[in-house]
Amino acid sequence: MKRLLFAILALTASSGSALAQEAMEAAAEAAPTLSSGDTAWMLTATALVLLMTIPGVALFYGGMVRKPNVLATVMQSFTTTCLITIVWMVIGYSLAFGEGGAYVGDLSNLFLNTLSLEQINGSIPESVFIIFQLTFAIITAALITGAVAERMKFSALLLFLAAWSILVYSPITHWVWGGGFLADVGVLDFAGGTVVHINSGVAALVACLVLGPRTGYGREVIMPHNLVLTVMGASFLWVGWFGFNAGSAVAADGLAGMAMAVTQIATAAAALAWMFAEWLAHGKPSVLGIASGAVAGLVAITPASGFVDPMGALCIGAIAGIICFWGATWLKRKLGYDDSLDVFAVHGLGGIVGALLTGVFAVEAIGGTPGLLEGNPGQVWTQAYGILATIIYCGIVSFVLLKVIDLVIGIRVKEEDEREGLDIRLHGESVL
Amino acid sequence: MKRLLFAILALTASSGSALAQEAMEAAAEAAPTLSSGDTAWMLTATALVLLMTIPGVALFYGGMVRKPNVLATVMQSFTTTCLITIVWMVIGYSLAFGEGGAYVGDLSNLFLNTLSLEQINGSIPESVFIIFQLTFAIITAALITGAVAERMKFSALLLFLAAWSILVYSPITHWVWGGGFLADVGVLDFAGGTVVHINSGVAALVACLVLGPRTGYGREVIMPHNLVLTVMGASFLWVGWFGFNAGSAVAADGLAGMAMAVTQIATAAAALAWMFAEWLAHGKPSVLGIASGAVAGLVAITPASGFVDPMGALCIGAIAGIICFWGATWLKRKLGYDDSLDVFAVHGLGGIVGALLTGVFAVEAIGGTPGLLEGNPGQVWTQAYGILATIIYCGIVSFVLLKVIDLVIGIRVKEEDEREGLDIRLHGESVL
Amino acid sequence: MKRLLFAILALTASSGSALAQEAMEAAAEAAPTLSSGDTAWMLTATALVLLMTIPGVALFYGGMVRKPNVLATVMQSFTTTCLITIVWMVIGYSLAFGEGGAYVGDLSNLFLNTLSLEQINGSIPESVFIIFQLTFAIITAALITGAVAERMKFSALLLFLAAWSILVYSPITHWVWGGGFLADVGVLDFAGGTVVHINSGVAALVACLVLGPRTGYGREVIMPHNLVLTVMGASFLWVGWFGFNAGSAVAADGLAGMAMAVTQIATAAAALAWMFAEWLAHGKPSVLGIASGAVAGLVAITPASGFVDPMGALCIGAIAGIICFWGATWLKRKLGYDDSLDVFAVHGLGGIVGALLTGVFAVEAIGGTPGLLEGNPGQVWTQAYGILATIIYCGIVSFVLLKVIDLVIGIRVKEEDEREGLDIRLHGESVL
Amino acid sequence: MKFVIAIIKPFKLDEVREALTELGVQGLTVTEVKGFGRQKGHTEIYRGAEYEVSFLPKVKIEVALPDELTDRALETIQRTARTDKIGDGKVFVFDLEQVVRIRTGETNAEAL
Amino acid sequence: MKFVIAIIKPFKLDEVREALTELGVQGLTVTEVKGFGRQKGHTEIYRGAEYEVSFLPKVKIEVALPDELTDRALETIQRTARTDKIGDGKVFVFDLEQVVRIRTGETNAEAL
Amino acid sequence: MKFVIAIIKPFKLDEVREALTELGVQGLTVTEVKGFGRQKGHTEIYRGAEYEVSFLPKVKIEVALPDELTDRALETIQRTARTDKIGDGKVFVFDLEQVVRIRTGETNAEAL
Ligand SMILES: Nc1ncnc2c1ncn2[C@@H]1O[C@H](COP(=O)(O)OP(=O)(O)O)[C@@H](O)[C@H]1O
Ligand SMILES: Nc1ncnc2c1ncn2[C@@H]1O[C@H](COP(=O)(O)OP(=O)(O)O)[C@@H](O)[C@H]1O
Ligand SMILES: Nc1ncnc2c1ncn2[C@@H]1O[C@H](COP(=O)(O)OP(=O)(O)O)[C@@H](O)[C@H]1O
Repeated sequence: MKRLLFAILALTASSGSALAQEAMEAAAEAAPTLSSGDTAWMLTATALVLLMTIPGVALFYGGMVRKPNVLATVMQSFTTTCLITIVWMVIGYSLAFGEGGAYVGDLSNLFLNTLSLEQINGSIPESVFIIFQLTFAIITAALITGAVAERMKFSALLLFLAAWSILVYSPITHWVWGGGFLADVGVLDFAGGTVVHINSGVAALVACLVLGPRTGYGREVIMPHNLVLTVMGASFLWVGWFGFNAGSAVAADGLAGMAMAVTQIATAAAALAWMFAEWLAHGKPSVLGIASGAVAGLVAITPASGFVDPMGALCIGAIAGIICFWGATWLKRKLGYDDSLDVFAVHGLGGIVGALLTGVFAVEAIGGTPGLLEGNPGQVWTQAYGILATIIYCGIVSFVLLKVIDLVIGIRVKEEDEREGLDIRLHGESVL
Repeated sequence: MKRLLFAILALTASSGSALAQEAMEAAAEAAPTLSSGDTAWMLTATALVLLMTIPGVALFYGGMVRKPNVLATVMQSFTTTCLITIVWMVIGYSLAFGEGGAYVGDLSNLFLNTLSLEQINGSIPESVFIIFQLTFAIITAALITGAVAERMKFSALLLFLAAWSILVYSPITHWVWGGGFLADVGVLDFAGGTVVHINSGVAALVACLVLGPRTGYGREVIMPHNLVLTVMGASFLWVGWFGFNAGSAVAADGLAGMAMAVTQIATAAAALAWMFAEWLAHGKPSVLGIASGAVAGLVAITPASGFVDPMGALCIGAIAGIICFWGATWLKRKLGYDDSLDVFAVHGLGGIVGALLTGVFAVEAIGGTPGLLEGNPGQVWTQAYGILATIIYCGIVSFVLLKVIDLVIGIRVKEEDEREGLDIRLHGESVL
Repeated sequence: MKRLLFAILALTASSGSALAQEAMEAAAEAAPTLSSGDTAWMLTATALVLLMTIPGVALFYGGMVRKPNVLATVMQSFTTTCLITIVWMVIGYSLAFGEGGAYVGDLSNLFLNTLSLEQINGSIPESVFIIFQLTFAIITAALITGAVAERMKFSALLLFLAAWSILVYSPITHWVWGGGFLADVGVLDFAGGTVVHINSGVAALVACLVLGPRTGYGREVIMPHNLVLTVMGASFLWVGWFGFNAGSAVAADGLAGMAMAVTQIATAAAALAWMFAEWLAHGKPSVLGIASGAVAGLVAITPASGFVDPMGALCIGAIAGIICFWGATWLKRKLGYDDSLDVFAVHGLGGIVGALLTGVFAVEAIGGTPGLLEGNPGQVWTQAYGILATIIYCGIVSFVLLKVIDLVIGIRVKEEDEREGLDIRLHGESVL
Repeated sequence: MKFVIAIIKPFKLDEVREALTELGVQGLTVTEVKGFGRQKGHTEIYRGAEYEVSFLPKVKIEVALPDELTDRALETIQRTARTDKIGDGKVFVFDLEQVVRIRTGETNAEAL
Repeated sequence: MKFVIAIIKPFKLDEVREALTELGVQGLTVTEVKGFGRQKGHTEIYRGAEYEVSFLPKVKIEVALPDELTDRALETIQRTARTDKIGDGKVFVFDLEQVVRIRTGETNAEAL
Repeated sequence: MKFVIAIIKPFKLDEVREALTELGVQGLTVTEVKGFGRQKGHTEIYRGAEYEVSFLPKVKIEVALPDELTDRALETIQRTARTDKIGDGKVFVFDLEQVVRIRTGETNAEAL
């Protein structure tokens, strides 16, 4: 009877709808139902994140290599998309989001065998959630290929990425988003600063160290062959990233909107920061610079996107733009490794900067957690903890995997293949 | 009074919302209302399907021709988009979805003259449904251009595609989706395996046979000039296909989600299947191979996407990848026709495989119809019936149309035009 | 008590839902709430409009310049995207949509400092509205770069666009959409024919006049280097324009659907009109022609898209296609200015044609306002008034800005830079 | 030794190369060039601006030959590259003073 | 007969071609090349790595001439290709032993 | 004066150019070419159709030299371009009759 009264009251409330609305919402929370609006957005967001890898990363990277390697490079992103899809369906999703414990999910969803039409996750179909998350698994693996471009064996790369996705990506996703131990200690990672970017950046660094520099690196001219492709890739990354960050709200609501707003602002700030830094340092602003800066900004705002406000985004973007510029130019030269397309400088460094600054700029009114500037310095330490855990685990397992694969089938192409170009030697094709 | 009681009861039901929800839904069914969530998704899906043709098909095909024909090739897709839009608005939509009878719609909607702002189709505006369906009509016509690439007269192509869309595409759409006879016998075609792919594939085969092979075919080197474009095209096809298949649910719901999931899985499976088949057969995995395989998988899952589960999708993809590889390499050479860009092998064969396997793998819990594996072998025959009807009708009418146009204005360019390239000769332009 | 009765009555009404619906809607209007469906669409529309500039405009323009300027050209669009984002966040949005008066908004929203998570604009989050509008500010500025391509100093361009966005774009937006004087007199501009296209077209014309023609213009061969890029750009413009026009409904409803439908139809009509006009005039249909025509159609339907029906769209498209063709070929040659990529002919002329024809073809049943054909000739004069106001204000301020910048830092590169190409000289990069 | 430069139509390249190989020619070098000659070019029109494109795509073959092969090579090129349409191209013959094979340092006849 | 190779700045190509045509030259062949010379190249910087690009885009014109036309052709090229800035290019003259027109088999003078 | 044409492997270009510069060569011209020779090409397969691609990317260096520098230049090219693998390329030497520097009108020796 109480309910009846409540319902009638609701309908009679002064505004005639506000209370009813609330009543409905309360009820809805009790028994979650599908929202077609949220579902519409998440279907779209999934398409947008897929766009980030194909053609986004494929072109972003493809434009930066030398011409005889361009097909091999875009093929790496394309094949990774296919490969990780199967890995995710077979086991990856289960390990990441299956119940499990603090460190990894269980095997209850192998082959997505429990998926039904009616299954719901929050207010969207479980199927949409699975594929949305899949697109994250795809891009994380695809990003790594930039570090090993122009010299890694195709077969070894496929083996490595499949194993890495299962042994590194899925567990770390579980730590942060699957109810694992990093979630428990309160690490903030809205859309994957840790899971996606630090993770891929560290794996990339390890991979390029294990692989060694390209033949002629540092002595010969190794220049990007077509930066139009790279700008196109950066553009698709930017547009697609709306799905990445605003999609991580898993709803079409104010939080998604705010995530989109801060993404746009931080990206622009980072792009301009990199461009002006370069203009000052080298006398000319370059399109590779501003495109790289945009990606650095996108990376850095990723963990923060559901937690900060526009001013915070502006700061995060500007700082990330400058630090990643420094990483890709000064630091890399200093340390002497050959990370072909600067995956570590952009995604690794950018991810670390973003994760830390999330702890600094988090606004309670937005994401529910205050940051350093709102008097909660502890959050920075929590963030650092998440970063460290990821670096250590990812670094060690990536290293071991690569070494094992190298022993078994070898990870590097012959010098002759490098000289003639991977397109012809590995794939029997060329761009005329 | 019964209604009042019902309504109050609904609001007092234990969960406080479930019953109310049902009551609302029941009511909603009685008088359909617009869902902003469904509409949001269908607006997006329409944009995604348009993306499949421009720039998707344009680039997919443009990259595979020789350089002096690249502009002519992308122009064919672009012009087809414009042409079919006008054809659809003037008469195509009416013939496809107008009331009519078992074989073709009527002329009640010429020039969309009955369209109003408030008109609704299911839960979305009629206007959205019309344009969503238009994007299907566009891509079906655009796909055919791949078979006649590098040698068909532009004027003849336009004439043919306009006539074909009216005389072949619209009727067959009516058969399957407009309440025609194939719908009546229970042919399953969720997103267009029959209507779009078998249809375009058969027309393509007929067209390249009527047209004859390219000058020098089989003797001279005729190689793709820039597969980066092709990979880009395949990427837009893949991303856009989410709109194609998940959009065919015409709602943002669990069915759309499941359609997206199986699309992703089948595509990846087919791409890898083609790639590994080629790796075994020819010693090298190629980017053209994996991109072709992805498209083959997208084609094959199209009819099945609202009827099968992830495991079914995995199987359909893998099988389609291998069969289409066989079609594009072995079968084509054996039969000796010059289908320039393998429209028949990928869309025709892929569509047939997909339509048949829909009958095999259909899952009652998903699409309402069981397939062979759930004990309903009859569905396979029903599917075969739909395939045959399409092949016969499309084959005959396409042939007659081409022959008539050939008689009247000629369908093939001069040999000199082929030698110098269509870009310069037909369009007065060139890529420097 | 009346409300209770009303509510109960509503639930008992014959259809069981229609009245309830209305009751809810009435209530909803009283206290606006967020619609997840509308929000989903507007998040998507924002991504689509961003896609129009990067990579849309970047590629559309990049393909039309000579090869040694392609990176500089795409960089202009990319940098404009970043720059205007910051300008908009800092002050532009406030000037455009802040309360203010009849001519310009106020400074109450500097740095978006009042934005909160819960703030709503209509049925979508304020944050989404801000970024959606930002994408319009971006593309308007980016379009201008086409007129000054291949010869304007990068630093001067950035200065000009930032100042122009603040002093011209924001006020004019306020006039039309921010409750300013053009809104008051009833100027119809659904998605930006005046605000975006006439505005950018006039600024473009002024800029190319102030700048002077390219070295060698009219004597040397200055041909587009890669129209594949241009077709790609036109494709992204087209697809993205769905977000532009249908997004301007700021809801996922019948109006959005109708806007999408008329956009598709007008674009196709204009593209074919330009193509056939060229075919007649010069003997060959070109891909640059049809792509230009498509953009002309998109431009012309922009102001009309929420006000006209499909037949109106067909007429507007066809007329705009022919007039813009005439503008880009005959008029430009006649007047002798060097608008490198025909921004004025396509966006200026196309915008004027569209704005006027909106007054002719407006249908009361769609947008609430009848046009000339429905017996309201006054609307054409109102439209003309809006056009004139925009041309005069934009023309004068653009001219003054350019002259001032020229005095202070110079707006034109050295002849040597033009000869060697801007890519190398201004940005230290090149496409190999 | 002689050095022969032949300008031919692009689609004839494979045929000419094969014919020369049969003749005993072991190597040659190919460049994509643009030719201007009696064969007229074409007009390209971009938004109303007409450009007379006077150059046509051609292929340049360079081949060094021992004296005794020269005549036959000339004849072979002329025969295989010919389409009897204007624009078939030209063959130029030069005296070649010296040849070195980089890999081995062999010179002249042995180096060809 | 002489064979002249001229390396010039790309934007001068049309002017030079027209001047040679007026002189009576019926054909020539053009190649895009990269030149290294006194004119300095430029620096390209990609993410901090500086590359000295020492080559500049040039255009190579090859033209076979009857002896009597050679001097005037040289003079014409020099005059029209000249901008008085460093990097204007060079002209090289060779003795040409033999010419064949592929289409007709004509040789030497008639073949030009 | 002599005119030297060297066909070399593309990645050797910078090394050769530097070595020649040290020798005192002030300018040279470079073209991307495709070479056919003892070094075998490769096969490309597109959807089952195999194409024998007999041409490999090479770089052509053209350099005009005073007579006295020729031998040392030949030796330098041969030394620096050499990888001892098949396909290293060839060097051809021609007699050069005349040179003009376009910018100044200087001729022959001074024009180099
Ligand atoms: N005098 C010349 N010097 C150098 N190349 C020439 C000369 N004449 C013709 N060519 C080259 O030969 C090609 C064919 O010449 P053309 O006059 O068009 O036809 P044909 O060889 O049939 O007379 C030209 O495109 C040009 O590349
Ligand atoms: N010795 C040479 N051999 C071949 N080509 C040369 C030689 N010297 C110069 N060139 C070509 O001429 C072009 C112009 O030469 P450069 O020294 O830069 O200017 P200038 O001709 O004004 O002295 C170079 O880029 C190169 O292509
Ligand atoms: N007779 C020739 N005339 C012109 N170019 C030649 C000749 N022989 C070889 N070349 C060029 O030299 C390159 C290398 O020759 P190749 O026979 O492959 O190896 P190697 O020089 O080691 O004997 C070829 O790719 C071709 O460009």
